[in-house]
Amino acid sequence: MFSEEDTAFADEVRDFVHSNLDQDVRRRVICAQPVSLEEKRVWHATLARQGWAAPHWPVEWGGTGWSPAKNYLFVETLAEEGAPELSPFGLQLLAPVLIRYGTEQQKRSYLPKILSGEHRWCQGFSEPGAGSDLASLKTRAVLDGDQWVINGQKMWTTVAHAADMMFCLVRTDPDAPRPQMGISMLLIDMKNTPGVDVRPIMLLNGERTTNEVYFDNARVPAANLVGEVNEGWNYTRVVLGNERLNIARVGLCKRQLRHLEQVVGRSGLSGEGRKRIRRHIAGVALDLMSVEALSLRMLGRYQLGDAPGFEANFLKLKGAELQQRLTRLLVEATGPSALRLGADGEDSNLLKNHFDTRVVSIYGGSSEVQRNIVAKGMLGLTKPASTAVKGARA
Amino acid sequence: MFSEEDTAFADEVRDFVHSNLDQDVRRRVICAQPVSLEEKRVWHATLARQGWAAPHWPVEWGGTGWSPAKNYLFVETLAEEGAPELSPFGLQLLAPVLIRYGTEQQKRSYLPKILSGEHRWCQGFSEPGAGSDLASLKTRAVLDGDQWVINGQKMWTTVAHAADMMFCLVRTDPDAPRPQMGISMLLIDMKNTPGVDVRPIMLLNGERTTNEVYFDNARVPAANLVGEVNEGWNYTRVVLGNERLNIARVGLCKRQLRHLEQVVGRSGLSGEGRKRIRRHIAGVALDLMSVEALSLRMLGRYQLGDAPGFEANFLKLKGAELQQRLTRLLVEATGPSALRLGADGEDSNLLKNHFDTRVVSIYGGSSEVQRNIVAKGMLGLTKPASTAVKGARA
Amino acid sequence: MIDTQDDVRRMLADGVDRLLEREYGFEQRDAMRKAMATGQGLDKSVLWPRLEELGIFMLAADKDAVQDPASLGHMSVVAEAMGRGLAIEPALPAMLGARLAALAGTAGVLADGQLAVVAPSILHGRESGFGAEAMDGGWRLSGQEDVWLGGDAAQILLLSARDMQGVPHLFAMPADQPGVTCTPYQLFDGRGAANVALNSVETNPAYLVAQGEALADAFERIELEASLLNACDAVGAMRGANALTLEQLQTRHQFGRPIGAFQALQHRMVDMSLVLELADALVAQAMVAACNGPDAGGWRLACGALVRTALSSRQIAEETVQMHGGMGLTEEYPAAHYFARLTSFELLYPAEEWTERFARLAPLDKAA
Amino acid sequence: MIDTQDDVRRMLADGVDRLLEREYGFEQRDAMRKAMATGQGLDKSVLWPRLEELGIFMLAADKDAVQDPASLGHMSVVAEAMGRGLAIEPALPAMLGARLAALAGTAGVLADGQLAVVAPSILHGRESGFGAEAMDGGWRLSGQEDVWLGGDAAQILLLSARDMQGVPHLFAMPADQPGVTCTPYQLFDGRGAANVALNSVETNPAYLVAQGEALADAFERIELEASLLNACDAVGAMRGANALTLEQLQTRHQFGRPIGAFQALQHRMVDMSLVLELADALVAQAMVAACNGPDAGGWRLACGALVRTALSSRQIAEETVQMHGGMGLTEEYPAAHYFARLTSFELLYPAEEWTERFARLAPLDKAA
Repeated sequence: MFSEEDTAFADEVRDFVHSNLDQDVRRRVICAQPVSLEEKRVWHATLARQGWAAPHWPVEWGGTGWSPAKNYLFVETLAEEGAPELSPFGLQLLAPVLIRYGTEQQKRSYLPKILSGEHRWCQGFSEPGAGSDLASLKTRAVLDGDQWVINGQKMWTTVAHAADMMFCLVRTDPDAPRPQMGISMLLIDMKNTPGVDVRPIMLLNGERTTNEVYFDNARVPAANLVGEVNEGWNYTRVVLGNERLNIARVGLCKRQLRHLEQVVGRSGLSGEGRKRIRRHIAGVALDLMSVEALSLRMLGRYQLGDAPGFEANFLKLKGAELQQRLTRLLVEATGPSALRLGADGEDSNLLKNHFDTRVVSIYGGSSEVQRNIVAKGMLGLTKPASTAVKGARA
Repeated sequence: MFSEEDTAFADEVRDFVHSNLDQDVRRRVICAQPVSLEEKRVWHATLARQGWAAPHWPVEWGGTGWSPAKNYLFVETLAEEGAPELSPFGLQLLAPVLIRYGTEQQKRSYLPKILSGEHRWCQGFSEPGAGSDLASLKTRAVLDGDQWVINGQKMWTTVAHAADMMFCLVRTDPDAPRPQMGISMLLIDMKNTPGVDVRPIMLLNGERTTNEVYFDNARVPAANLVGEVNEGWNYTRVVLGNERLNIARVGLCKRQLRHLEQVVGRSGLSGEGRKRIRRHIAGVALDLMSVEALSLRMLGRYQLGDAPGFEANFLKLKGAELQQRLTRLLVEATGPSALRLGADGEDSNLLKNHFDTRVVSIYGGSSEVQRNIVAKGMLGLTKPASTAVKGARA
Repeated sequence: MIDTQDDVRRMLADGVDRLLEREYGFEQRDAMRKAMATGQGLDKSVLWPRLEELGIFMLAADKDAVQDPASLGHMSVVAEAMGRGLAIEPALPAMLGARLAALAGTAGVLADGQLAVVAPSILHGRESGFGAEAMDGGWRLSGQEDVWLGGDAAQILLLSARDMQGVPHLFAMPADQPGVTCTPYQLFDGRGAANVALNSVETNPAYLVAQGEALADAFERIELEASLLNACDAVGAMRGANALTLEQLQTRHQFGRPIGAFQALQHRMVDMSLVLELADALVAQAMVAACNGPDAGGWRLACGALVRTALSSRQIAEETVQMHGGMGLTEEYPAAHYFARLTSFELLYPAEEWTERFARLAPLDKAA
Repeated sequence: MIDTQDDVRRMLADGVDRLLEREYGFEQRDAMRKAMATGQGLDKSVLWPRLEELGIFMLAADKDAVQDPASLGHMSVVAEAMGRGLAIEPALPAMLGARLAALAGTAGVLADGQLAVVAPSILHGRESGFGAEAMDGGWRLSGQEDVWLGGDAAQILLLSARDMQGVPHLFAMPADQPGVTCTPYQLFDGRGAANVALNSVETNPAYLVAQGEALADAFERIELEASLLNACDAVGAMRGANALTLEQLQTRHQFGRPIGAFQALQHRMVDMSLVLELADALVAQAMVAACNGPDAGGWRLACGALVRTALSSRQIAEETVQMHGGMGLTEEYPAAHYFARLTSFELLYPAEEWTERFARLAPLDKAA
């Protein structure tokens, strides 16, 4: 799968993390302790200086021109070694849309600041009645002269409270024959637009990571429309289809697995309890192998020119399950003191971290939505030729 | 739950089985080896002589007048001790319908022969296009003078090839506004009716236990209609609602569990393999406890006058799962020789028996149908008052 | 819940339910959880006196109560309501403390309304973390045990320590005794707990409640009862979580229909209901058996009840959050709170550990 | 299947598929299964010569083939097709027999087209059930091993026996040698097998294939390869079962719609497809690694491939029958046959046993 050059490169990435990432930040990432937005910004700048902030972008905008295999290894190695994740909204989700559909002016204005980390972006997609069912979104935008006037409400807007900008789906034609039509994508300045109100949604973990955003006659320049009016739904597909190659988060799981093994290795567990947890760890490790095998197969086919198919949905589903099993096992291995809430010591907050991981089967297309998509493809849209033997009654 | 009299009675039933059931038949029931129809008839006659063939019937027709608790204990104790199961079609399924809706003539003609075991009945419900969806059945019956003329096909007709009689659902009004209406129940003499053709359906286990039955202008007397014409669907509910108290088959599971424990106890399994199987056995034993607890709760409520609710569906679902886990564990405990097909020795045919047990989540309302029924009741027909605490957004 | 015609129990159930559902809504109770999170400790001025009025101590501690098989059932009603209501007050630890004192034959050692909390080693049948050294007119105690549920608010610590000869002693130690370090904290589910360390604490002889091997009976009984009462709390929480999820399926719309119209979710909801009913029925049966004390049959049923409740709790906790989507993670909606409460239970009473314990209770070889 | 541009492999795949799908349909192949059930033994006049023509022995036995990493991949193509096609002919045992002779450096010991079957103890890495005693000009062998897959049709038995000094010897014993009792029978999945007992069998010295500790390498390698090839058979059967079930969902109607319109069944079908793809991808990866021989990395991947394939097989076997309803139990429809085939695999390679084996390969303590 990987050439010698590829694996040498992975070692280079590994060394880079060890040499350039603050050791305490790295420790906290590994133990799932909080890392501040500022600390993440420092790491973003470090990567940007190396030219590694957005390797998958076109070279002209600051990308690296690496092969898919190198891109894959880069992302998984960073995660495996405990690098904080950079916010995906600008780098991974918006940028490919801008590069493909944005005006020259938009590209020149936004891409460099995304690359450097100067601008933090958030994504205004979900609404109270439109989570998994995005097409039913209701936030309206009406063109008034050279401005769009926005009214409505977004929900589950991650880190909106700390964002400079939002890329936002709005309904621009309420009379479109199908709900997917009549949606446009607008760019909104979150710091300087009157009528934008960001209110926290507090999670049980006690953290404010997500928000409701209210628009009350908020006005943005007409030039902030991305691409064509009423074509936003198509751009959404580009957003949601992005970065599928690393969707299972194999590197993250490997890091969690290694951490778990170390915790159990150091723990006072003995006898049946130790055997039991080791059985479970072995089970997750084996399952992770199969997820990695499928990821590599998808990567291999991608390099031959095949777009990711159902594998991407499978890997999203199964990757979420693995992450949840791993955080759960860490709780089990730790015992009752994992129930403790508080910031002092590695043991505490483990249950909170496990709880946080429940979100991975909800966001970015819930596990239910993933199954619906595959079922639709398997049962309806495509009609696969049966390769099974057939009986007399078939 | 049970009085001292009840438990003394259970002991009496236990003794009766040990004293009156052929020991080799009992051994074969316990090891899930074949028991012939003739051997079952002998046991039926033995129970009938004792007055125990149909304890749940009204006393005037040969029932015992026992309390629900005694009836429950009787059925579970027979199963637990390895008594062959009597065919349910006449005793359990048809008889309650006949007693409630049949003519005096029908009762006097059929019930005594069901009680004695002289007549063997089969049930003509399912059709090729109407398995779980009974209401869509197509077999037609038209009244021609004083005879019903039947055309069509039944399927999955258990033991039709050895049956004297069939109770059969037929469509008598094809224009009824709803498919459930326009269905009637007819009694059909399987030995002496021209135009009835019974063809085997062979299962992979190599046994002919079920059949297709074709009707080609088969004629039965008008007097063989049960109850009113076009009211057959209502009688079906009586049939399907029967014997819900023993639906989880706790006694059977206890017997299987004890057999499994003995097999493992005698086996050469050691070390991790033995520990592993013991963990699984403990898991099934614990689960069986909860199924028994729910069965007893349903029995207790029934004695207070409550009809079985969702508990019956839950117990059907969970009872099927337990039976399947138990036959499966027997295979696992035995190892590769369980794969062997053949009649010599306890080891052989174990995989076949496990395969046979797959049917318990398919027949009598598949597990999918059970879940549909409960879901409909929980989500739609009844609107349960919420007893949960409610949040601001609820 | 236990099928019962028992009027006391029904009145008690009505009383606790009314208290937790009508008089103090979820928002009010949750405000207390948040207040505790800011380090203020448990506010015992609001719900606590009302729980005392309902007689929660008397249920457990009264000498007659211990003899009365019904008393365990009465406590179970309170435990189940606390779980369903997501109340963070240490009613269950309080009842268990009073109960243990009564079981040890010395209920009077506790003053009225004193919150005595039992050491986790006693509640979980483990070896004590404390040792006792006899000294002039008393004992000197040292050791540590972690995660005392309700320990943050405890006035008395009921703990066991063996002396140099290995004889167990039960002490009722004031939490503010010099040398006692009681580190309070909050659990993820909002309830309070503490770690307790004793550093050469010199005890007043009056703190000795009882001693000798006879304590083993009381300890085994409180272990059995505590585990089943915790299971009742979980059964209550499962009932609350299922009702909440059912309501979500009925009222939340997606793709133009209530999400309960989707069969995959329907079937999962049915399974949630199924596993709750199994747990509820078996916990009730085990509770009735436990009234006869901790004999082999009682422990068998208790193993079944704990394993089933742990497995059901995990399934219901995870499905409740998943079927609520993002809303299932928020602080202001009960779904996540149920997740936390149920996960606490099943981590404190791990299904696999209790399955192994059951396997040891009933060795196969006997059956052969 | 292994991603490949390898022309030989593709032609082989096309050849076996054409043979099993077009030239000999399910009904014809099943007639052979039924014939065997009547005690006639395996009919080697029909499919067998065609499989030989395809070169199944050469793939495995040719000396060059053993050196050629591609040969294992070629065998995997045949194994997968046999599983998908539910063929009962012992192609896999035959390939493994030829392969072991080649691995032991003595491929020539087998005559062309002779069906040599390897003892289960060798294939499963267990201690041999046979012992050898040196005698004038040969050995005297005794012992027993049960469930030799393909043993019913074997002409040669490849078995290992230690002599009195504990040195392992590999013998190629004619199945009809006096003193050899070969009890043939059919498995539930239709394939043939045998139990083999040796009662003081006096062997010709020519039957000794090889001896000494060097055999350990060949044995470990054949164990690894046999397990992965059996997994390929299961992957083929899973692919067949999934395609059949998908077709059932698309074509069978209930309540006025194709049953595939029901979301609960849809989601379960998706999960069946998911677990197949995981198994397929990992088996392929493990197969590539196995070409380098049985090193630690190869065994790690093999453990993963076997565990995943066993778990996936069980899920797909059970779901295939359940979603077919009554039809899933009948003899004339392939669903039940897939159930049997897949269950055989996962009972021969139990997921839990291989998980434990993996845990021993990679002790935690090293990671600490």
